[in-house]
Amino acid sequence: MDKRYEVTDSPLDPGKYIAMVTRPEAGAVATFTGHVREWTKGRRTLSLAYEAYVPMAERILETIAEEVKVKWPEAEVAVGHRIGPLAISDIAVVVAVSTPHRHASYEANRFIMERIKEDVPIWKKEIQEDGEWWKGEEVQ
Amino acid sequence: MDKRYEVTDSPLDPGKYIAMVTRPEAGAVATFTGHVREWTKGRRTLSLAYEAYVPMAERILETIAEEVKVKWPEAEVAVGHRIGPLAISDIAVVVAVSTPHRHASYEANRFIMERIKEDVPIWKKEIQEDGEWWKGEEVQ
Amino acid sequence: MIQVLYFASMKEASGLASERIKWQGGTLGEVMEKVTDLHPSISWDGVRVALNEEFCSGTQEVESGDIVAFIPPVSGG
Amino acid sequence: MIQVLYFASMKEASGLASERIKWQGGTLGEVMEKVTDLHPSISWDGVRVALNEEFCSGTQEVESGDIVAFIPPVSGG
Repeated sequence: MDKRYEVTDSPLDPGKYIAMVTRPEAGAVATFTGHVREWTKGRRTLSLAYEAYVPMAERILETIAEEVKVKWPEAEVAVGHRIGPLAISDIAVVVAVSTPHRHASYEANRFIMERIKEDVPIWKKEIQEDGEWWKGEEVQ
Repeated sequence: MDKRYEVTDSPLDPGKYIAMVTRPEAGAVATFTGHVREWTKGRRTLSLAYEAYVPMAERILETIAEEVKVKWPEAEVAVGHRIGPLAISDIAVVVAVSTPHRHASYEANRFIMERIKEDVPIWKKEIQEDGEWWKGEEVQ
Repeated sequence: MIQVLYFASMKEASGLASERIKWQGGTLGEVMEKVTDLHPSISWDGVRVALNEEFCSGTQEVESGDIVAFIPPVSGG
Repeated sequence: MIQVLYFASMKEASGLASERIKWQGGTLGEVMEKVTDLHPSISWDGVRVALNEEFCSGTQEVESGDIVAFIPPVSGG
């Protein structure tokens, strides 16, 4: 069976995560995919690499899904985050949320993305034309 | 080339629409899929059928994408709506929006879904245990 | 001649997906009157009208060759 | 013995992904002091600490066999 909260070095297929949350009660699935962006504030990214503390990251993703269940009891969640080297436009993260009606699916999805960026032990290294940085310690 | 604003009687593949809006400037893609829900307020749906005024529906989807461009100039949009008979959990609509950063992708996606429900000439017939109705004229 | 299109509940009420109607000129409102004569069981509740694939008001002039579509409340998405 | 894990910039600063450290007992804060002795170039700016895969405060007691992970500011998503 596929893992609902997964950190993987394989390419991410959004359809797989949508399928994991699809069920007869769910009329709505909001899916977010985060992609490697080439240009950020005039700086060109050549590629990225993500690193994770994998077991803790998967455990915290599951904790976030439990938080979602408290706020939106009818939501089902699946999250995948890729690690290792990524090229421009590759999918780094996919978050799929199903709910009976659509508004909650968007809201729960946004909540999950905020929480991932706060607490999930995953780190992004930007490989740019003039060097490499772990995000958060870029040269200003 | 795939159509960006499409009404089709073929099954919808979300990945196709995500791919159509993926580009180097886009770090975020919000995708909404609307699925056939089995239970609505205690009533059971057996299946659905959608009908459309296809050329006008595709034209209005394009108009909505132009509205999005006014509000979110950096957004790219792809929309597919399925017509004909659909089974429980089938995807009826897929809306994919890419933007440089994620907040705009969610917001533009919600806007498009609202606009589809207002103005796109597509009609849903619910086939339930006790009869068939075009949505909007259900027995109360 | 104009072409008139019916969808969803209106298609079922008229028994037709489309029909051609003889037309000497007049407004969309006058097309609706003509259609009511042809299909008295049609309900106009919430129905909008499109002329050549654009939503229009009833005062719009309709010419021979035009396509008039009646749009009952939509329920896509 | 405890196992200590380093990630991202801390892995580069220490030159290690993990190491085993002799441990007689004490708090997470004391683990951090020990690590500072071992790797003076490590920056603690914004670093959180996890004990056995849970975020913990520096007053938490650490026992032999525990896994301590240093979590620099995260940047997933």
